[in-house]
Parts: sequence; C-alpha cells; structure tokens
Amino acid sequence: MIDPRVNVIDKRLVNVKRIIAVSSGKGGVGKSLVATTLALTLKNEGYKVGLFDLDFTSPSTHIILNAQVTVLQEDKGILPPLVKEIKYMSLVYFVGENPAPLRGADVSNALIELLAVTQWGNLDFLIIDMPPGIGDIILDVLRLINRTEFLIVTTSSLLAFETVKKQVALLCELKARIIGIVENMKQTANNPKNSIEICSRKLGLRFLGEVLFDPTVETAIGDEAKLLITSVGQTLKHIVEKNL
Amino acid sequence: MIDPRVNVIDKRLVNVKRIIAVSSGKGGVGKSLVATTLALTLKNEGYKVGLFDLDFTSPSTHIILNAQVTVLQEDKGILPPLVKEIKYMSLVYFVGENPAPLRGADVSNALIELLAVTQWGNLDFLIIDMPPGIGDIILDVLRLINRTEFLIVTTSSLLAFETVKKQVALLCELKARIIGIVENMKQTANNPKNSIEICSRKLGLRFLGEVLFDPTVETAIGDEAKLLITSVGQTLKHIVEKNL
Amino acid sequence: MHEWALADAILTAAAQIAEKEQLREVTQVTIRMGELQDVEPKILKFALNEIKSNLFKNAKFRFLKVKTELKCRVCGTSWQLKKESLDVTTVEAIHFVPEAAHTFIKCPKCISPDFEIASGRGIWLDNIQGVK
Amino acid sequence: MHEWALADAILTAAAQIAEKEQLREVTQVTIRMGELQDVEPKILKFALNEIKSNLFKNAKFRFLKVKTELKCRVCGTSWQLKKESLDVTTVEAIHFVPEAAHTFIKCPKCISPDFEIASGRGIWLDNIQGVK
Ligand SMILES: Nc1ncnc2c1ncn2[C@@H]1O[C@H](COP(=O)(O)OP(=O)(O)O)[C@@H](O)[C@H]1O
Ligand SMILES: Nc1ncnc2c1ncn2[C@@H]1O[C@H](COP(=O)(O)OP(=O)(O)O)[C@@H](O)[C@H]1O
Ligand SMILES: [Mg+2]
Ligand SMILES: [Mg+2]
Ligand SMILES: [Mg+2]
Ligand SMILES: [Mg+2]
Ligand code: NI
Ligand code: NI
Ligand SMILES: [Zn+2]
Ligand SMILES: [Zn+2]
Repeated sequence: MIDPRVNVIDKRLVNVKRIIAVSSGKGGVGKSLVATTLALTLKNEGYKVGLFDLDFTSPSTHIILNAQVTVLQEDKGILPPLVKEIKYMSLVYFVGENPAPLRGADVSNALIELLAVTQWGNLDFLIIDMPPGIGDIILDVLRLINRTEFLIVTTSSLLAFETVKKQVALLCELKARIIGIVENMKQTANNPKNSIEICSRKLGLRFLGEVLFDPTVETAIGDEAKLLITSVGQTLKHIVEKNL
Repeated sequence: MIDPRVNVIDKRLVNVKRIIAVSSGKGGVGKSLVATTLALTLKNEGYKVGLFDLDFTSPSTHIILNAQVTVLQEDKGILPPLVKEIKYMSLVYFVGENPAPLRGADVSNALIELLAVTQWGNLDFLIIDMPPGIGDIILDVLRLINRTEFLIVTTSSLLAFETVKKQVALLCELKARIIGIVENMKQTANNPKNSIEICSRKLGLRFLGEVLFDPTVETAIGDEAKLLITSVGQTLKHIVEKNL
Repeated sequence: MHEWALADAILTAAAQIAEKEQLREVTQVTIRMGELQDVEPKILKFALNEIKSNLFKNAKFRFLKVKTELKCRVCGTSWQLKKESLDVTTVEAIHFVPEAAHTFIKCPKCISPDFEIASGRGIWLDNIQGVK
Repeated sequence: MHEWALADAILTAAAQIAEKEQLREVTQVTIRMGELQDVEPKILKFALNEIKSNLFKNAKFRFLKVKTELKCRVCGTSWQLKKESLDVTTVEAIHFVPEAAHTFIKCPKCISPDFEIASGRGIWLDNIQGVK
C-alpha cells in the first residue's frame, strides 16, 4: 500500500518560484506577524504571493489578515481564496474557530493532504507560517519541500535565542537554506546593543535586521495599511528590498 | 502486546497531592517563566515541590532555574535532581543543549517513559510546564493524569487570547479543572483596562491577576532572588496565597 | 472538483511504480477509499479517466471501500462512524481534510476528541498490475 | 537501578491482566526487550523477583530480544543500530529515554534525524500465562 499524495507534492509546487518558511523554534516571537507582513509587503512590491499557515492547532495569520470565512472554490483541487490579493490557505477554512486537537501524526497527515490538493498556481513566493517547536511540521517541510528557505525570527531574550539556536543547528546540519535572522520586539533599553546580531554572525548566519517593539502593532492586527507602517512593516520592506 | 508503562503512572504519582499544568495554547506568553516562578514561590512557602518541563523540543525552565548538568541518581527509578530545593525533571538531562527533533509520537513516548520511571516521592505540588499548541502533550496529560489542574497564561493581545480561548474550550468540554487565567506582560498603555479580565469571566473562568511587563525579567533569568521580586514573582506570590 | 487532485496523485504514484517495475502498460489500479473522506467513486473514476496518460489507456480502476473505524485513546472505545449523523458543512470539511474529524467528532462514550482513525481515513493506492 | 521502575510497570500491568482474566496464579510472563533501550535481562529479572507479589511466586520470566530497526522517513533507508558505535553517555541517555536517539543518531545515508524506530524501542509485555 502506498500513500499517493506524497508523490504529487512537487508537481503542485512546480510553478512556485520560491518557498520561504518563517520559523523559530520558539513561540510568541512574532513568526505569524512577520510571515503575514512579509506576504503583504511582497504583494505590494508586485509579486504573486501565497501564504500558508502551518500552525494548525494555533493559527494566527487569518486574524492578522482579517480573512473572512468563505466557501472554498474547487478547480482540479482546492483554490486558495484571495485575501488582500494573497492566495491564502489555513486549516481555519475547515475547522473554523473551533479547537483542532491534533496529535503530530494528524498534523502531518493534514499537511500532506493540503499539499496534495491545493492548487497554488503561479507564485513568485509562497510564505509559510511555521509552528513553534521542532516537530512534525518542520520535519515534514524538510522532507517534502526540501528547497524551502528559512527566515528565522527571534526576540532579544536569552530564552528565545537558546531555543532558536537549536533549530538553527538542526537546519545547518541538514544543509537547509537559511536566509537569515530577524530580531523582533527589540526593547531599545534592555539588551546590550547588537548582541543578537553578533551571535547570529557567530552562527554563520546573516543578520537581516531588528524590529522594535511597537505598541501600535496590536491595533494594526487585521488592518493591512496600519500593519505596513508598524516597525514590522518598515523593517520587512527593507529586508525584502535588500535580501530577497 | 501491552505497553506496561501506562499502568504504573498513577502509582508513581500517588504521593503527589496536586498537579498543576501551566498552559496556554499560545507560545511565548510566559508559561515557562510562570511555571518556574510558581514552583519557586510554593517552595519558599514551605511546600514540597516538583517541576516537570514537558516542552521537550523547546525547553526553557532549566535556563530560568539555572539548573546544571548532572549525573542522574537512580533508586527504584530515576530521582529528579534537586535544583533550588525543587525536584526537577527535563529532557535536557538526556539530550543536553542539542536539538531534539521529535515527532508527536516520539514526544508522547518520551512522556510516558518519564512518567513511568521518575520517582517524585512525596510532593505537595507538581508543576508542569506545557508546550504551546493542542497536541500530543496536552492530550496525553488529559488522558494519563486526569486530575491535573490547569493554570492558563495569556497576554493582553488578541492573537494570544483567541488561541487561549480554543484551549479553554477544549478543557471545558472535557470537564478538566481550570484554576484560572493569568494575564502576563501587560503593558499598562495598550489595552483598555481589564479587557482580558472581562473576557475570562465571560468564559466562566476565574481571573487570577495581571502581571506587568517587567524589563528586569531578562536579567533575572537564572537568578532565584531576582526572579521573585519581578512582577511575575510578586503576582504569583499573591495568587499562591489567595487561590492555591 | 477536488477529486481531480487526488486522481492526479494516484496516477502520478502509479506511473512512478510502473516505471520502477518497468511496466509497458498498466492493466489494473486498485484504490482503497476510506469512508471517512467520503470520496464518490464515480467522480474519482471520471477524473482518473479524464487525465490518465497513455500508460493507463486500458487500465481498469478498482475501488475498495474501507469502513471508518475510530478508536478512543482515552477510554478504548472503538466505533464505526455513521456519516448520516454529521451535518453538511462537517462532511465537507472532513472530505477536504479528514483530520477535521478531531474537531467535529467525539468519542461516543467519553466525548474525547483524542481518537485514532484506525482505518478508513482516505485514499490509498493498494496495488497496480501491468505488462512488461 | 532504574530497571526497578520498569519491572514494577510490568508486574503492575501483568497483575491487572491476571485480575481481568481471573487468574489465581501467573505461571509465565513473556517480556519483549528492545535492543535500543539496552536493558540487561539479568538486572530486570533480579528486580522482577525482588518486588513480585504472591501472584507471581512461581512465575517464569521469559525475555525475547527485539532487534532495533530504524527507518529513515526522508530517504527510506532501513538500518540496524550497532550500539558499539555509540559513546557511553549516549547509550545511557537512550537507556533512560529511547527518544534521545533522535538527538544522537542520524540516518547513515542522508544524516536526517527523522527516522522511525520501527522495532526494538523498549519494553513490552508480550503475554502472560496462568491458572484459573
Ligand atoms: N514588533 C512587535 N511589536 C509589538 N508587538 C509585536 C511585535 N511582533 C509581534 N508582536 C506581538 O507579539 C505576539 C506574538 O506574535 P505572533 O506573530 O503571534 O508570534 P508567533 O507566531 O511566533 O507565535 C502577538 O501578540 C503580536 O501581536
Ligand atoms: N512579565 C514579563 N515581563 C517581561 N518579560 C517577560 C514576562 N513574562 C515573560 N517574559 C519574557 O517573555 C518571553 C516568553 O516567556 P516564556 O516563559 O519563555 O514563554 P512560553 O513558555 O509561554 O513560551 C521570555 O523571553 C520571557 O523572559
Ligand atoms: Mg504564530
Ligand atoms: Mg515555555
Ligand atoms: Mg488524533
Ligand atoms: Mg522521530
Ligand atoms: Ni470533492
Ligand atoms: Ni538502568
Ligand atoms: Zn472515549
Ligand atoms: Zn535517510
């Protein structure tokens, strides 16, 4: 017996030029906010963009995008709805705002199903919002979409960076492509300037930039225009122009 | 064929009076900091306390506790090392600071193994630091240690609370015991006062208190005395005296 | 028709096996269909015939129905799902992503969503036959 | 001796089965021991005999060794672990928590840590025999 879904994944992504996973290992560092804002920024630069929320049990990007519930259109598969001109896919389209209590094997199965049946079409960028931890999703992304490039998000905190280092160690060992590290929610006060920057370089990684903690982020959730002028939007515009 | 480990779990915990899981669904809200500080606070109130880090792939409590690598002692099982007079257990004792790339099934297996072989002895409180998400660990805690009481941590952010609501919905449906909700990292400025408090009450949950964002937390990591005088330490002392 | 994507997956996998086994022509493709996902054999067959390459021109597509067996990890109860008990939106969600079952279905004895889909989840390629 | 805890688990599970099957006395307990966890049959037997209740007073403890088979999820390679290739600390970590294997062992072909422990992980209670 063979699971035929795995064999068709490459074909589904053949017209997607680049796949970028926003990842960290650590939770709450701003992966979802960075992934969503990155997708919006790229779209505004004129690229064709998709956004795929793989934090199945704790999705956030639909809230940040203010995506509405909608009946999914089908054409030779599932068509990701257009949200703010981004092709968007999230488990929320299937389970709504109800809890999705999924074990690792379930999460893996749902990922394979969605990769097999979602018709992304032509894209310049597919942005993936990753869950925290080093579990089924990152292992499956490495296994099933090995050309994925990783954009690592951390905060300035030791607790975040120690965790991020473990994920980076794994990615480096497996020779995965890492675009670089973003330091998010920097409080100008608390850390010796540039310490994450220095540590990133020590790991052999490009330091992409810092994003200040910006109290206006909370009111910008669900509002594209506001989001793009937060510290997150500003830094990502810079990163997109300089590093992508 | 039978997995005999599951049958002995109740016996291993028979002399543990209360089991409290610090949980959230959302990452980065301060679960590990709250769990560790709660354990330290209870210990200082004279209780016998254990702390069990179940965020196997992204552990943090060993850093917050400044636990040192040590050879594990055995006596009819594994004895959790005493760290700051707390019986402490973490996967870090087995894998060190190396990445632990574990799928859900592995995480579940490791949990069952540690529950079966760890000799906690007499405890007034066993504090569990939970991983984010709604996956193998919370499902196994509900399945294997059903008298667990949940202490829920959120931040003031919509992104955190929407996720927390899903975990709470699951716990309520399964009639799990919830002690209440702590609102962490509150920035006095950004949110209408008491909104999480009001929402908690709407969910039928006790609001245990708010913890202000405290920039001294970062330098208190690894330092018990400093930790106990941060906003986290102060609020938890209050909660311990009033609610536990 | 999202079945098209599944049919495409089946033919892609079957063609890869055929190549490995050096088959000139595939004569039969046997597909297991889990009841939970509720794929219509007719629709799948239509899609298979529409997109099949020359390799499959004389292939017979056989469908084996697999009953959905759910087993609760908490209380051990095993049960067979009756999809008549589910509303249209739920059936549709599970049709697209069978793991949505953990959101909408509970153990009939202890109401836990922590059950194993022991069999009958979705589509499997059982085997192919052909001539060298 | 952490084997004591495993022996305790085996006897607890065996006693529960004996009760369910209304056995007066257990005559044989068959235990599968996965090589990966590297539990010494002698030590386990010693622990079993030390803590067994009256129910097991004439019980024979049988041990079946199960070879460790690892299978890479990325490249499909299957291999048998040779524990001689591991250092003492690693062996000890895996002895306590076999999942530590994912930290210390890599696929010999593609160096991925994403492998399945297809067999030989740890301790299983195979079956018990007794008299009613
Ligand atoms: N630069 C920032 N300034 C202020 N708040 C931020 C910033 N980045 C993220 N946040 C907030 O931090 C929390 C965690 O962000 P989120 O994107 O959900 O993280 P993750 O996806 O890594 O769990 C959210 O409440 C978000 O609004
Ligand atoms: N009240 C607080 N004030 C300031 N920083 C905090 C506070 N609570 C937590 N933090 C910081 O927030 C980050 C996330 O905390 P952590 O305990 O690791 O969360 P979780 O375990 O939920 O992922 C850490 O860097 C921690 O130091
Ligand atoms: Mg997120
Ligand atoms: Mg934590
Ligand atoms: Mg499940
Ligand atoms: Mg594994
Ligand atoms: Ni369909
Ligand atoms: Ni031992
Ligand atoms: Zn049940
Ligand atoms: Zn391999």
